[in-house]
Amino acid sequence: MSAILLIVIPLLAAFLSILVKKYSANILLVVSFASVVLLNYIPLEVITIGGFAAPYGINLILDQYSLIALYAVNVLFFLVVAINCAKFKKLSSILLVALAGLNGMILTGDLFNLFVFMEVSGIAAYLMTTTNQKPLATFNYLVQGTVGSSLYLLGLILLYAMFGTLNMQDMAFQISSSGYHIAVTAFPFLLMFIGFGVEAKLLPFNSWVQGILGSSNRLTGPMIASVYAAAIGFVLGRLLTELFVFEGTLLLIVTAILGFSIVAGEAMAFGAKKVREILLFSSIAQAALVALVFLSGFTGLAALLLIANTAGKLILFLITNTATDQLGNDDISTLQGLFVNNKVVGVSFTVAVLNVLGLPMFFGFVLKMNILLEFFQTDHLLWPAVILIVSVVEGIYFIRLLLKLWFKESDLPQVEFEFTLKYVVVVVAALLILFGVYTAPVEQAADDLTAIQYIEGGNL
Amino acid sequence: MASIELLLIIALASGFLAYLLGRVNRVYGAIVTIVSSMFVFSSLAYFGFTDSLDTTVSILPYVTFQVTYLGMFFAVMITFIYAMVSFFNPMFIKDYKYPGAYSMLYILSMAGVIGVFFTDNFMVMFFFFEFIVWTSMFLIPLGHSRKAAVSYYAFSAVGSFALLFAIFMMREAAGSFGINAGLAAISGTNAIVVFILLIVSAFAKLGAFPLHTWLPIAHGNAPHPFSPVLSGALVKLGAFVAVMALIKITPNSYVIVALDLPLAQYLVAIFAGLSIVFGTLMAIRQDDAKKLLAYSSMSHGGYILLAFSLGSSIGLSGGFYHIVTHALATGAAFLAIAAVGRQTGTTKMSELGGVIQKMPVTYVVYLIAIISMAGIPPMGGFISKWLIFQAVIDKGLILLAAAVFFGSIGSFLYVFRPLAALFLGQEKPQFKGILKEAPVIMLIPMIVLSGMNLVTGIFPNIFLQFINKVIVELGMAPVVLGTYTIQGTNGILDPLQITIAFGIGVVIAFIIFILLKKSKQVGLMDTYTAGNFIYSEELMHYSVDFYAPIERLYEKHTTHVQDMYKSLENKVKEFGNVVKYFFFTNKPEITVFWILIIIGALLWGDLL
Amino acid sequence: MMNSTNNALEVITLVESKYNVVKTEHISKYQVAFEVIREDIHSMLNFLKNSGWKQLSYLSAIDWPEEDKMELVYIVFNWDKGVHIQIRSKIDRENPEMDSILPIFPGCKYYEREAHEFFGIVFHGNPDSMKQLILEGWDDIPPLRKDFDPRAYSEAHFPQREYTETFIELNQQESKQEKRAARQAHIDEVRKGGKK
Amino acid sequence: MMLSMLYGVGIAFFGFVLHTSVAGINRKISGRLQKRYGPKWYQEFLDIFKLLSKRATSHGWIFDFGVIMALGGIIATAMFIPVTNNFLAFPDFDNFFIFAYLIAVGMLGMAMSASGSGNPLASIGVMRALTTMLAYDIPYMVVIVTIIKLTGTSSISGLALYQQAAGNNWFIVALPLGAIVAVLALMAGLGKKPFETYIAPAEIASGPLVEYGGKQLGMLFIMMEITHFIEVSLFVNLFLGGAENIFIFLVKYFAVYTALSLISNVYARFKIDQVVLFFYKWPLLIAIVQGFIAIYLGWVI
Amino acid sequence: MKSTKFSELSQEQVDRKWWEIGDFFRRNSLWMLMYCTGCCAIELPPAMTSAYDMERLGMGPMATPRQADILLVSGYLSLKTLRRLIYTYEQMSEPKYVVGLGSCTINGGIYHDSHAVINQLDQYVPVDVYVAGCMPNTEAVMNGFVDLMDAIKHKTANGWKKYRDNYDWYRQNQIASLGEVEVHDEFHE
Repeated sequence: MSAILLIVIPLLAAFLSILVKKYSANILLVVSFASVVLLNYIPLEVITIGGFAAPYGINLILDQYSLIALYAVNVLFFLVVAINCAKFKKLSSILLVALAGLNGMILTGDLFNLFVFMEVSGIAAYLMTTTNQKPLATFNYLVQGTVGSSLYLLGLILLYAMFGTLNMQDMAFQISSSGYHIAVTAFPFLLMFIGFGVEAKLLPFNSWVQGILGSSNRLTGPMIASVYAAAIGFVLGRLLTELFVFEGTLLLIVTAILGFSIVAGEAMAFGAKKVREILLFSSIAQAALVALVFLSGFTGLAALLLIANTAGKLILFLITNTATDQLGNDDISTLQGLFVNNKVVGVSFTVAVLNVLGLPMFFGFVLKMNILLEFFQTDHLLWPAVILIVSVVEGIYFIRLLLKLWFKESDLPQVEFEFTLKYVVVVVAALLILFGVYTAPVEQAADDLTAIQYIEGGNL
Repeated sequence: MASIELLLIIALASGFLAYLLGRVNRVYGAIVTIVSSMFVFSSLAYFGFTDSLDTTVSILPYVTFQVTYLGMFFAVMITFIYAMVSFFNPMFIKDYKYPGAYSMLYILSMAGVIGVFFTDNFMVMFFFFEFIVWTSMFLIPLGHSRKAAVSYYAFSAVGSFALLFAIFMMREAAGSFGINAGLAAISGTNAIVVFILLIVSAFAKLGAFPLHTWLPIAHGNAPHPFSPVLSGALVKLGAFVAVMALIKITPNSYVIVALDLPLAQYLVAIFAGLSIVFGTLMAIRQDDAKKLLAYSSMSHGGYILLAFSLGSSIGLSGGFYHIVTHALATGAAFLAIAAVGRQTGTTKMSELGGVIQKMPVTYVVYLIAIISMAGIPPMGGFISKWLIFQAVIDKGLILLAAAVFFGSIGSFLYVFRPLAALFLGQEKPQFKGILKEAPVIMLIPMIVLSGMNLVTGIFPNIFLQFINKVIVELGMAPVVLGTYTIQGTNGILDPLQITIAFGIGVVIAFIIFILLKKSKQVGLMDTYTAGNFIYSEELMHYSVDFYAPIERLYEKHTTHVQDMYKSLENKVKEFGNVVKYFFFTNKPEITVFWILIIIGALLWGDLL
Repeated sequence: MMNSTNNALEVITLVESKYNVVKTEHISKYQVAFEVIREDIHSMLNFLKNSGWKQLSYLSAIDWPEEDKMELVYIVFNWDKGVHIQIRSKIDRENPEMDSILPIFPGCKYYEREAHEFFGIVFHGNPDSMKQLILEGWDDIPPLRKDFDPRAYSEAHFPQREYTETFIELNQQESKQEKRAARQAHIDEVRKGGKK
Repeated sequence: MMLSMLYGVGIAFFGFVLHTSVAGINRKISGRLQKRYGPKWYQEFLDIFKLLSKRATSHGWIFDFGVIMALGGIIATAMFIPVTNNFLAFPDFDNFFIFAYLIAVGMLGMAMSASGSGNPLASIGVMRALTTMLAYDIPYMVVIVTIIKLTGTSSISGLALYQQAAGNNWFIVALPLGAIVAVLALMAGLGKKPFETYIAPAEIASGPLVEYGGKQLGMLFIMMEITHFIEVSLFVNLFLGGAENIFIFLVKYFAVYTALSLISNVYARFKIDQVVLFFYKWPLLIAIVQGFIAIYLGWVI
Repeated sequence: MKSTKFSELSQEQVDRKWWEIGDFFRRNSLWMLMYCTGCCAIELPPAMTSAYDMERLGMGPMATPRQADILLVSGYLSLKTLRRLIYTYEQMSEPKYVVGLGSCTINGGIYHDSHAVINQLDQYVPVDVYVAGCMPNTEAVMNGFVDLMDAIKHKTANGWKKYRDNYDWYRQNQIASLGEVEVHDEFHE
């Protein structure tokens, strides 16, 4: 068993599904489930492809970190697909390509290879978003995604010119041992960061988000906001901890971007009138928060926070988009009273929201406390203050939303939630509560990820 | 021996049990709340006062317990209010949209109370603190208004997060989350910051000026039985935080020599005084009886804060005793109003009148409650206010004394208004014949609370002796108590004597009354009307704009604080819109433009 | 106010030029009276209101049993010129009816009610005009009609004190007796409603 | 205990007799000032006993109960009054705050009973009375706080003894600004002319008392006489150094009450918001200035 | 001589004694509700102020019928006023007295033939003292009050008892003249 299967199987299945269109949905379902199962049997190792050793050949790194990332992405992917495969049969092969791309992004240890996988998954995403029936938004996404990739590539070219390597660890080693002034690498790093920023929804580079998520359907909403966000987040986390060296003005700029992203995201969500807008703006803030935590070096917590957020977002977008599909629009006034007759779904939604807010009894609370604790222990008093202040704003609009959805006297919206969806959201919500109460494994995992982050060969 | 952990688990479990039974029949769930809260209260009180609470933890992770007199004081009092109010639940449960959830959240929030007050760990305390916030937050919208829950959450969140920040700062100083260690370890500039944060938290929870706007909205719109819990019990969490800040932390601030009071404490006292005055003025002009009581809670919260901020043991005991008496009085008053609200369907004074004709017991309960609330002997409120006056005068704080007396006299005004407009006066025709006294199950807690109001007024030493233990625990000298007397700084008080004198006075008056000729009974409508024949009750009932002459003097200045928060909210929205305008367009070139700007910033800063 | 005599004269010329005035009476320099036909009243009041007579000072009636007419009197006042204008119009006595001037002067509401109560005039268009205002529970013909006999009413309704001895001594002078008899005869005549 | 209670009842009765006589004499004095003959000096007794002898009307149990509570509360308050240094029922327990708040029981009883009559004019009267109380009590209390802070005791007899021990340095002299405020507040408390908005017979038909007649009114009159006794004797004790013997007390009492009556004779009535504005403008300012200079600067004459 | 002087008094006698004591207080403290219906009211200011000083007799004006002892009807009574007067009279607490000023209350005076003014007050409420004159001068008014005091002393001021005992008769008269006594009017509904 090798990690490469995670990339190869979906790719092959994608071709297969083009050939047997009739069973494409089944193939998709089976493959996505298989890759989750497969993860249990793959040993942690570094795989060299094509027989060339690390700095020269391409290698895939499967360490603790990427394993967790793969679990998160594959499970989320499977859940989204399981709910949607019947309806979006035509997209099966694209989804399989996307899965291959996402797995590849997480696994690869080569910066150029990363670019390739990013493009693969990006193209899959562009194709997926055509189902939103908003061509202009898709076009925007396409243009911006391409600009982002180009910037990444540009930065990479500069680095390659300087250090002559494309391998992540090798590059990092070269940079630390070369003795170059920090300013030299700052420019390419910034380019790469911006390139990733486009995909990771960091603030000034993410104008596509409103168009894509604001009109997303049941597939694209959870897929972009949850699965893609998880994958990109993990990759960005790896880059931030492993490769990028941010100091001086660059650090200032990056933290300013992230801080601004957090504050502005919450402020925009505060003023939003549509449910999906609220969710997408809050996910902008959360993405920036995750990046900030990665940047501060609390890798384990950041990874868990990413999982918690994306799991929460999965529930929120699934429920919202199902309701929106059936009701026609997503104004709060249209959706008001949604949960009066759908209590199970409502409770799950509530749990997801309270989890995002970080209220006790939920997974988010544990993570939030630990993150704040870490910040305090490293004497960063500004960030906890910012996080807590925006939490108040976040709380206000989410609670307002929740109450609207729970309370209405008459003229209730009629929405049918099918069994699979209910099952999925309940399970995820139950997990969020479970890890909120039973905190030992969470903290253990966070410690593990921070301490023994990479397996031998992957570690520097 | 009773394990606190066991109690906590029983409370949590009975919460879920209440939900399940509530699914079967909503009344069963409500009955579970009675049984559970009575059980928790009685075991806490019994084992607590016999010093046999067990703090060992065997099941729950991370949770550790300690028993302090301070925590026990709060926990017993708050669970008592919970237990009393729970008797109202079966009668109201049918009105709620989500009855099972109501019963569950009611018990869960009570379980949170146990957790907050018996832990020795800040993190656990904060956990339960927030736990109470979100459980109670979902209880409020079961009443009238959804917005109420939002503003409740917003201010609670401000309070909680300020507390959290302070907790982390103390943890940094002490190296652990231990409450005692943390409070002891903090010093220097950090102490000032922590002090401010804790005070902000206390103000937000107590609803003190200027963090009070949630209070009338939440109390006024919560379900009728939950308003007394909010006002009598949960608001007192703020007092708990205030004790930590004002007594246990001594920030190194400038001491005002003339007042013999540190500046920090004095500033808190000033804000407390503002709360008293503002709460009083606002309570005077409310039409909804529940909102009126909510503003009175704000005013009384000011008393409590003021008493704590004076830093003398008599002030401290006054503050603690005021917590007790106000909880009992406001609980009874809210319950009485809740009973009226249930029987008539409204709590607006302009729509009610003459309720006493059909609900005399409720009236008497309310009367006793307001006598206590206004600080008139022989009820508990007098004793606590007397202690606070002693402390204020002892420091010679003229301005604060003016505020305190303003609140005290002003409370006559606002508590009298429901009495006159709602209970007394003409019986409204729409309630004639259909209005009945509240059911017995609702009268039980009201009568018990009234009895407690009397006991706190006649035999305060029972309570003050326990409060003395709390004060000693906090490191202050106890208040000198006789068998029946209380020794203040400038006088002695003998509540029993006053009560006996009052009794004798009433007996004399009664004898005079009974000896004289019997009066002729006439109806309420047979009153002096300057000779006009008036048949409609509305015209003969004075209840709208009751204090119009005095309201006129300040009515233009009542919304400044709300306006401030409203404009803050608008600022946030505007900021969001500005960001949206600049970054979220349908034009990708804008994004490219921003990228260039950022790169330019980098190049301009470092490389060029 | 400088030349208010002229004002009054101006009013006379103004009104006479526009309306068919039956009779004009220049009472004083501040008072003018016009007698018009009842169909003109509304338009005339409207016209006067627009010309500055904004205040309806009074509205009442006079009973003329001899002529078998009921005379309505409207008094309007101009605050700028200081001139009162009376507008009089005679209507049928047996069945007195008039259209309300409520749309022109809303303040006429109570005057019309009073006129209805005391003279029995029906004002069409005033919704309250039939309600009682001053006389509570009146059960006789309207009391200010001249054929109403107040003494008879008083004797019928209110018990009179009966004196066992006479306290009043009337003046028995001849001349006064005659005058008294004449006055009594006139009174009796009027009370009979002018019908001999 | 029971003995001092009886003693206290005696003081209340003494207060009733004393004030009723003094008020009657003052009516006579007012009459003479207005070039009238004036009523008999015992006219007030006649009025009260006449009322007690009449057959009253009652508007329900709360109407009667409120009256009993009012009279009972006031009798209880009067029991604590120290008349002279030796003529007092509860030495050491005559705390100022007992008077300030126990007197409110009586007020509350009366207000409750008045509102229970169902007459809106009564509620309006109560509203005006409470508003006036809110106006005059704050400056008065500030002055009292100053005195208590200076002397360190809040016992009324203790305060009187303090002034006597200081060589009859009465607070009316020692704290002249505070004394002005106290006089104004006392006038408002007694319902004397510029501040008697809540009675206002021509406007609201004597306000809270509108529905009373017969024995209830008689009992309220007794209550009012005792209330006035309490307020005036508090002033005597607080500002005029109390009394060593009963004769001095009578002189001081009579002087204070007569002076106030004479002042009130030449005034018309304020509107209710004028009362509030008046008291929150000058008396409150003066009281705070007095407190400030007396406590923090120590300027006591 | 037996020493059981007190026990000999029957309950009735005791009541009478108490009543006499009460009468002493009542006649020395007469509070008036002034129903200033007509022109005779102009005689009251001199009666109250320094010229005649009513207060020396213990008399004074009161604001409401509940507190008053005397209902002072000063002048003519229109039908409309009479209804209010009866209502007010019934609100007064017993014992209560009525004093009628001027000839209008006696026989209608100059309004004897008016359709709107009643002629004889004592047909509707019992009058204890009449003061004749149109209008009576102030001495006569004062004298009327002194007469009332005498009447109270001699237990002849029993109008309120008469009203109670002959209520039906009074009521009948009231209805005969007024139709309905307690009318509805649109301004107080």
